[in-house]
Amino acid sequence: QTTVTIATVNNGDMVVMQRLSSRFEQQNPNIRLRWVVLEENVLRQRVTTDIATRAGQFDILTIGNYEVPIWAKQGWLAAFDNLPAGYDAEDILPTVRTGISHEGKLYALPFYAESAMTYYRTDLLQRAGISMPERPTYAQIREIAEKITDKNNQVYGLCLRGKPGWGENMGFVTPLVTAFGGQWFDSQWRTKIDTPEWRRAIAWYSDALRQFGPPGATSNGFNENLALYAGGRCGIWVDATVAAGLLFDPKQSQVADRVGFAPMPTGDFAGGPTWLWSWNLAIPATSKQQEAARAFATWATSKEYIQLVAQENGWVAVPPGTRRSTYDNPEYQKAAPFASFVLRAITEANPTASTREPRPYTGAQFVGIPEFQGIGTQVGQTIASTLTGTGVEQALRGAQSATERAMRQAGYPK
Amino acid sequence: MSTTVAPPLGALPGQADAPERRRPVAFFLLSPSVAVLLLWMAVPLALTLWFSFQRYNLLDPTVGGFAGLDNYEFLVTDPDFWAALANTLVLVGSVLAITVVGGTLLAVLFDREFPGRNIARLLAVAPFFVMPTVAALVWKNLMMHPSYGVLGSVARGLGLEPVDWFADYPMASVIVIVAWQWLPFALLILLTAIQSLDSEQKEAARMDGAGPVAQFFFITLPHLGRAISVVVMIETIFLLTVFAEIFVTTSGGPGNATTNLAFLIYARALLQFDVGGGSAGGVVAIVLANVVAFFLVRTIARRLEV
Amino acid sequence: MATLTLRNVRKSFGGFEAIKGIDLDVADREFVVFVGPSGCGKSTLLRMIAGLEEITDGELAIDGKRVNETGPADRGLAMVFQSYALYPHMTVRQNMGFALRMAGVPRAERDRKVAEAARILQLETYLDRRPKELSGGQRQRVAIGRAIVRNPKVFLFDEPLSNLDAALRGQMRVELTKLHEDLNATMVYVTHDQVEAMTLADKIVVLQAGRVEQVGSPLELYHHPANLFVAGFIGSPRMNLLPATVAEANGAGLALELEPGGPRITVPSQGGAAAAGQQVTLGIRPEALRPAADGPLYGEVRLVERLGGLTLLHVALAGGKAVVVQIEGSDPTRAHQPVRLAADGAACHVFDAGGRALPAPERHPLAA
Amino acid sequence: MATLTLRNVRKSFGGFEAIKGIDLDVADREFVVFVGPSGCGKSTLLRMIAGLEEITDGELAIDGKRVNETGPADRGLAMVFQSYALYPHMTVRQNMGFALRMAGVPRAERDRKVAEAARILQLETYLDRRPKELSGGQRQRVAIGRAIVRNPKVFLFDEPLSNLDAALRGQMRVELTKLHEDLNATMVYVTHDQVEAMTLADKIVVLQAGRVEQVGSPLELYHHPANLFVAGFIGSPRMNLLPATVAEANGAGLALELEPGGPRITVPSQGGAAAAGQQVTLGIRPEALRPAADGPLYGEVRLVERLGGLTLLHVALAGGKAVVVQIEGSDPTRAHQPVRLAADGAACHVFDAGGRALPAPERHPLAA
Amino acid sequence: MRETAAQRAVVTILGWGVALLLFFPILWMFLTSFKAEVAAVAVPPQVLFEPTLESYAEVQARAEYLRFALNSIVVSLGGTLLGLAFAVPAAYSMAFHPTERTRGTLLWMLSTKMLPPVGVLVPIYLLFRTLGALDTRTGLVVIYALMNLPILVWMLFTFFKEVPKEILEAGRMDGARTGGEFWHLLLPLTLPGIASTGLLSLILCWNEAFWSLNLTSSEAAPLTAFIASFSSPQGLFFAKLSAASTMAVAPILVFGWLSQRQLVRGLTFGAVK
Ligand SMILES: Nc1ncnc2c1ncn2[C@@H]1O[C@H](COP(=O)(O)OP(=O)(O)OP(=O)(O)O)[C@@H](O)[C@H]1O
Ligand SMILES: Nc1ncnc2c1ncn2[C@@H]1O[C@H](COP(=O)(O)OP(=O)(O)OP(=O)(O)O)[C@@H](O)[C@H]1O
Ligand SMILES: [Mg+2]
Ligand SMILES: [Mg+2]
Repeated sequence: QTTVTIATVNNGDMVVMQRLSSRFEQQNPNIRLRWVVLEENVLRQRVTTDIATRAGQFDILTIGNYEVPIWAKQGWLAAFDNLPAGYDAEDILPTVRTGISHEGKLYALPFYAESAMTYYRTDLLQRAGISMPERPTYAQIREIAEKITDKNNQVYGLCLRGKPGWGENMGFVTPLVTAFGGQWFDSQWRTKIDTPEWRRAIAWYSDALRQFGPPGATSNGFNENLALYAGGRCGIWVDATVAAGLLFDPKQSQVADRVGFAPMPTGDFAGGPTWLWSWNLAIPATSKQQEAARAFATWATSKEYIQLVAQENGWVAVPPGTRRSTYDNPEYQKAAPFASFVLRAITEANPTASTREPRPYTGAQFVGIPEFQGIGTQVGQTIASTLTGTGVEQALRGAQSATERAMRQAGYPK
Repeated sequence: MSTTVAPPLGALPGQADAPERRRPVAFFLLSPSVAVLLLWMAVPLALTLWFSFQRYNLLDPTVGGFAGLDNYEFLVTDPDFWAALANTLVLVGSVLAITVVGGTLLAVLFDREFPGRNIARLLAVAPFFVMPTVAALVWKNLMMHPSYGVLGSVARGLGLEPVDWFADYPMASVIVIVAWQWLPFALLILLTAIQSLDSEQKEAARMDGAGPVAQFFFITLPHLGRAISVVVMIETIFLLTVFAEIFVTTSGGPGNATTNLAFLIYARALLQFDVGGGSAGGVVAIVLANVVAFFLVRTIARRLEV
Repeated sequence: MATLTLRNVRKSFGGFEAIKGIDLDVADREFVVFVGPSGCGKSTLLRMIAGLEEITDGELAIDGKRVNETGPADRGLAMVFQSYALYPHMTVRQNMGFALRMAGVPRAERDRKVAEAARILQLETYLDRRPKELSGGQRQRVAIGRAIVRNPKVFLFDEPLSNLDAALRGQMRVELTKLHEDLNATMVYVTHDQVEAMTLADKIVVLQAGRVEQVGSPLELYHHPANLFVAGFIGSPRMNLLPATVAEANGAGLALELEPGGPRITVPSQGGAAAAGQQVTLGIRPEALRPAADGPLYGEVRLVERLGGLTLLHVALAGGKAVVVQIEGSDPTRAHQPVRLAADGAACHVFDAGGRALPAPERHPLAA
Repeated sequence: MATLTLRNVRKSFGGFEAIKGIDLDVADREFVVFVGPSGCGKSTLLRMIAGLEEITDGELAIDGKRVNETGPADRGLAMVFQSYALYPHMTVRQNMGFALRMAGVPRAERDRKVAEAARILQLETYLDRRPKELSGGQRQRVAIGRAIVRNPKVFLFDEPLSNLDAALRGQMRVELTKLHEDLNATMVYVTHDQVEAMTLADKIVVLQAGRVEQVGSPLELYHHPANLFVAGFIGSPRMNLLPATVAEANGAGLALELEPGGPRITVPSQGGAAAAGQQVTLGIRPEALRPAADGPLYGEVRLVERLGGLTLLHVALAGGKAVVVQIEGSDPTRAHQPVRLAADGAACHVFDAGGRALPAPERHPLAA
Repeated sequence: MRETAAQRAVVTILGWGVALLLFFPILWMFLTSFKAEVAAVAVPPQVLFEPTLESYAEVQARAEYLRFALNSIVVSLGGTLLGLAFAVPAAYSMAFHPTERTRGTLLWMLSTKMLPPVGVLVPIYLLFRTLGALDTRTGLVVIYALMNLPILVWMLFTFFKEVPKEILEAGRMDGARTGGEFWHLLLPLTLPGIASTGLLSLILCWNEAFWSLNLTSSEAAPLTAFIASFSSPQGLFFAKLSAASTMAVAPILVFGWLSQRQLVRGLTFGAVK
C-alpha cells in the first residue's frame, strides 16, 4: 500500500477532484491518497519551500505553467515520458502543452487551462441601449462601464482584479500594459516600468476602476470578482475564461442567463502575447511514490475523468481548456455556449509572442523568470495603491526603482 | 537570542560567591531550559547569520556564494524597509495604546456589579480565544467587506457610503483586528488586578474626599501599574511578530501601508524566496528585538521586581 | 468643638443585624475606645460613623447636626485603618497631602500642613520615601499623619496598632496619648487589646454582639464591671472567676463558700443584694490574691511566670479551678509547691446567676 | 539526651559578618532563649543550628557530635517558624505527619504519633481542617505539633508567638512552658519580647550585633545585668537609666548625685568599685521607684497609664530626664501633678563609663 | 454610598453593550455558518433566516475535521506539557536559587520570543527535513514547547516567587529532598498558577498558525491548516468559511470559557496580583 500526498489549491475544480478521487482509490486499492488543500498563496509558498529544499513531503504538486518550465529547468520535476497510449497526450491543446514542456518533454499534466475574455451583462447593456463591439477596446469598455454603472443599486460598471499579487492584479495589468504598448523589460533586461505606456495603462486602470468599480477593489482578486459578478454586482468583467463555466452555471450564478462574452479588450498595440494559464499536476523528482503519483496524475487529467465529472456534475462543470476532445463533444457544446469561443482563445493564445519592443522573457500575464513572484507582488502592491489615492506617476517611479533593485540583486542581465 | 542581554553561561557550582550545597541542583534544573532555548535560538540563528552573507535564492540554485554585505545593503536601501520599521512601531504602539486604555476602562466597568456580569464577561473575553487567522478572515469578510460586511450595511442603513476599510484605512483596519483580539487579554489581566485592590485603600481615598474619577486616577490606575506592565510586555512580544492578520487581509498593502517587519521578511523569504535577503532581514529583526528587549523589558522588569 | 451623638443606631447586612440599636454620646475632646470580642460590631460601628457604611436605622449627629446622609469626606472626620491603607505609589508627603489635594488646597499651604504634621510625628526625614521603605511604626505614623493634616473634628481609629510588635505598640500607645493631648481632638478608637483600651481611653464602650454592655471610664470598668462579660473582658491577666454559694448574707456583707462546707470568703456587700443559698460567681483580680499562710484558698502552683517586676503564679485550687495570682517583684515561689491564698475581700466582685454584678458598697476612689 | 555546643561559630553573608564568633552550651532539657534587637543575628544563629544556613566557621555539635555538614533533616531537630510555615494545601493531620511520611514511617505509626501530638495540643477536633480554617492560636499549635511528632532532640522556635495577639500570646506562653515540662526536651527559642524571654527561659542569651552580651537565668539578667545594654534590654517597662556622678564612695556604698549639688541617692556597693567624681550611669527599675513625699527625685507627671492592676507614671525629672514608675494597683496620681520619688537603693544598678555594671555587694536571692 | 438605580442601569447597559460589541463578530460568524450561501451575502444582512447545516456538511465533505481537530488537541497538549516539563524546573531554579545571572537569563529568554518566526523558517525547515520531523506531530510539539517556553518560564517564575520561603524550609526540616519539596510542596502550592500557565500555553498553541502551516502537510496538520483551505473564496463562500471557522474556533472557545475562572484564579497569584 502506497500513500500519495497531493498538494492542491482550494479552487472549485480541484475540490471536485478531491471528492471524486475516491473512485481512483477504488480502482487502485493499493494506493491511498492524502490531500493537502490550501489557499493559493499558502500553497505556492509551501510547495516551493518543499521542492526547493528537496524535503519531499509531496508526491503531487498543483502548480501553474509559470512554475513548470522554471522548475523543470532546475531538475526538480519528474518528466512525463512514456505516457500510456490511452491517455492520448496528443489530445491536449498544443499551446497548453508547450507551456508545460521543457526541452520537448512534458513535466506536468494540465488539469485545466484558461485564457482571458470579457464578460458583460447583456441585460444592463440592453437597458442602456448599447451593445458590446465584436472586438472591444479599452476605451470602449470604459465608455460602456460608465453608462451601466448604477451605484445606488450596487451595480458597478467594471470589475477588474485589484488585489495585489503577481497572480492577481498583475495577471490583468501585465496584458493591459502590453496592449498599451508597454513591457516589463527590454532586451537588455532594463526595467521599463516608468514609461508613458505604463503610465497610460495604469491611468486607465486606476481611473476606470475607481470610478466604476466596486468598493474594496483592492481586495478583489479573481475569486472575489467572480462572487461579485455571480451576485449581479458587475456590469463588465475582464478575466480568465475559466469563469465562464461557473457564470453560466445557474447553481452558482444568479446571472447565468444574462452573461455575454467578448474577447479580451485591445489597446493601441494589437497582437503581442496573449493570456494563457493552466493549473497542472506535477511530480517532484524527490517523490518516492513516482509510479503511484503518475497513476493519479494521469487519471485526474484524463478524458475519463472529464467524463466522470460530466456524469456527476454536468458538462458545464468539467475542467475546461485542456483537451480538444472536450470541445469536440456535442454535449459540452450544448451545455457551454462559450465553448468554441474559449477554445479559440486558448488555441490562439501565444504567451511567447513579442511585445511592441522585443523582450527577453516569455509569458503573457507574467514574466517567466523565478524572480517574478517577488517583483510582481511588490509592483502589484504599488499598482494597488493607485486605487487608494497614490498618484500613478509616483507609483510607477517607485515600482521602477524597486524592480531595478530587485533585478540588480538577482544579477540580471544574466 | 540576545546580543545585548548577555546569555548566561550558567551558574556553575563554586563559581558563584556563596557556594551552596544546593547550587548544583539548581544548575541541573535550569540548564535544560537554557540549553534548549540556546539550541533553539543558536542553531537557526547561526544558520540565519550564515545565509545572510550568502547569495541564496531557493528558486535558483545556480547562483550562490559569498555575498558580503550585499544582502544587508539591499535591505537597508529598500524604502520598504524603513516603512516596515515605522509600520511595526505604529502597529505595536497603537494596539498597545488601545488595549491598555480600553482594557483598563473595561476592567473598571466589569469590576462593577451588574446583572449577568459573569456572562457578559465571558462574551467580552471570547475574542482572545479566536485564532488570528480566523479573526482576520471574519473581520475581512463578514465585518469590513464593503459589499457584504456588517459595517457596510450599518453605514448604508445610516445613509452613508460604506467604507472600503482595507483600501482607505489599511493600517487602522489591521490595528482594529489585532486590538480586538488583544483587548480581552488586557481586560482579563487588568480585571484580575483591579479585584486585588485593597478595599481599605479605596475607602481611605473616599475619606480623603476623592470622588470616583479621582479614585480612578489616583488609586486604581497606579495600582494597575504592575499589571499594565505585564500586559505591555506580553503583548509587545506578540505584536512585534504580527503576521497572520496582515497576510490574510492586506498582504502588506496597498503599497507598503501595512507591511511590518515580519511581513517584509516573509515577502523576502517566501515570496521572493530570497533566503539571503530574508535572513538579513531576520538578523535585523533580531537586533531590533534586542533593542526593544533592552529598553522595554528592562524598564518593565524593574517594575515587575524580577 | 466636636461631639458625636448616636441614637438607636442600627445596621443590617441583608438579614443579619450587626448593630442592634446603640445610643452613645461622645463629648468634645473625649477619647472613646470601643472594645469587644471579634465580630461584635466594633468596626461596623466605626465605619458607620465614618460614613463608609450606610446607617440602616437611627440617627448619627456630629455637633448636633444629623449627618446620616452626608458623604464620608464631608463629615469632617479622619480615619486610620488597621492595614494603614497607605497609598503605596505615593511618597509619605503625597500620602499625607492627598486629602488636601483633593480638597483643592493650594500647594504651598499643603506643604506647610504636611510639614507641620511630619514635625509632630517626627517623620520629617522620611517625607520622600514610599510606604514600603518604612518600618511598621513609621507607616503607622504616616497613617496618623494623613489624618492629622485634614484637621478633622473627630479621629477614628480601627485597631491601628494591631500590626505592630509588642514593644512598638507600647511606644505608639504613649505617642497616641500625647497626640490626643496636643491636638485636643475627639477620638474614637477600636481595639480588642485591653491594655490599649485601659491606657488610652477616657471612656470605654464594651460591645458584644452588636449591643453595648457597659460604658465608663477604664477604672470604672476595671473596678466596677457591670456584669460577668465586662469583668472577664477587661483586665489582663483576666479576673479569676469562681462559682460560689452564698453561705451567709448580712448587712456587713456576704460570706461565700467555694465548696459546700469549705472555707469562706467574706465580701463586703450592700445589704439584701443576695440571699443565703444563692448561686453566685466570685470574681477576684489576680492582684487581689496573695499567698498567705492562713488564706482560705488552697492549691498547688502549676506554673510561675517571672516577669522581673512582676510574678504570676498559676495555681490549681483544690476544687479543680485554676486561678492566677499577680505578685509585685520577684517572688520566690516555685512551681509544684503547695500554696495558700488570701483574697482582699474589698476588691472582690460578686455576680448573680444572671451574670449581673451585685452593687458594691463603695465605689473605688478612682472610678468616679 | 540532647546537648548543643557552639564553638566560635561564625557566619558571613558575602562580606557582612552576621555572627561574629559565638560560644554557647545548651544543656539537656534546657530552655534557652535568644533575645536581642532586630538584626542582631538571632534568626541567623538559630537557622545555623537548624542547618538551614551554612556555618561559615567554627563548630556546631549536637550531643558532642559535629554536625556542621549534616543536612537539616538529619540533625534530629525540629523548627517552628515565625510565620508557622504550615503547608496550606494539607490538612492538619497531613501537616503533622509530613515529616514522618518523608522518613518513610508506616501509615499506622504515623497516625498514632499524630494523634498523640494532637492530644497533647488539644487539636483532636481539627485534624481534618486545613490551616486557613484555623485561628491564629490553632495554627501556632499545629506548627508545634509538626515539631512534636518528629520527637526531635531539640526544638527550635523563631519568634513563634509574634503573630498572635496579646491575650493569645499570654496563653500560648503558658502552654509552651507546660509543653517543655511534659516533653522534657531541649528547646532553643528566639524572641525579642522580654516577657516571653523572662517567663519561658531557663537561660537567656542576649545577643547584639552578632556577639553574646550576657548569658544567664532570667532573674540573673534582670537583677544583675552585666552591662548597660542588657540592663536596658531586659525588663519591661525598661530600666530607667540616669547619668550620675559619684559624690562619695566608701565601704558601705556609693552616694550618687544626678546633678552637681543636687540630692543624693545612696547605693550599696562593693568598696573600691568607683571613686568619687567618676561619671556613672544609675539604673533603677520602674518598680524600684515610688512616690514619696521626701524622695530625692523631683519632677512632674507627664502621663499616667492605668492598666488596672498596675499604674505606670511617666515622670519628667527636674533635670530634664524622664523616668517611668511602676506602682501596683490603681494609683490616684494624675497627669501634670508634681511628684517626688524615692528609689530603693538596694535595687539600684550602677554602670561605669564603659557601660559595665559595678559588682553588686549581694546577689538577689532568686538570681543564683 | 449605594449606587443609585440610574447608575446601575447605566453600568448594566454599558457592560452588556461592550460585551456584545466585542462578541458580535464571533456571534455573526456563528450565525452565518447556519445560513445558505445566498443568504449569507444578502444585503441588508439577515438576522432571521432558515438555519441549514449544508455548509457544515460541505466543509466536512472536503476535509476530515476530526483528524485536524485531533491533531490540534494532541499538538497543543503535547506542546504545553513538554513546555511545562522544561519550564517548571527552570522557573523553580530561578525563583529559589537565584544567582546574579537569573535576571539576565529571564530577560534573554523573553527577548527570544520577539523574533518574527519567519526569519528563521528556512533554517528550521532544513533542520526538520534533516531530522525527518516534517509533518510529524512530534516535530510540532517540540516547536510549540520551545516557542512558548520563555513565557512559561516567566509566568511560573512569578508564581513560584510568591511561595513563602519558610514553607520550603519547613519542608527541608521535615526531611524533604529537592524532589519531595517539589512534588509535595511546590507543585500543590502553585497548582493554580501552573494550571493557568498551561491554559495560556494551550490557547497560544492552538491558535499558532505559522509553524503549523509551514511544518506540516497532512499527517500532523492541525486546525490552522484546515482553515487555510477555506480561507479564500471560491464562488460564494461566506457560509462555508463561517462554518469552518466556527469548527476551528469552537473547541478552544468553549474550553477557554470553561477554564476562564481557573485562568483568572491562577493569574491573581503571581504575575498580576
Ligand atoms: N459587609 C458585610 N456583610 C455581611 N456581614 C458583615 C459585613 N461586615 C461585617 N459583617 C458582620 O458584622 C459583624 C460585625 O463585624 P465587624 O467587622 O464590625 O466586627 P469587629 O467587631 O470589628 O470584629 P474584629 O475584632 O474581628 O475586627 C460580623 O458578624 C461580621 O460578620
Ligand atoms: N541571606 C542573607 N543575606 C545577607 N544578609 C543577611 C541574610 N540573612 C540575614 N542577613 C543579615 O544578618 C543580620 C542578622 O539577621 P537576622 O535575621 O539573624 O536578625 P534577627 O536577629 O533575627 O532580627 P529580627 O529580630 O528582625 O528577626 C542582619 O543584619 C541581616 O540583614
Ligand atoms: Mg474589626
Ligand atoms: Mg529574626
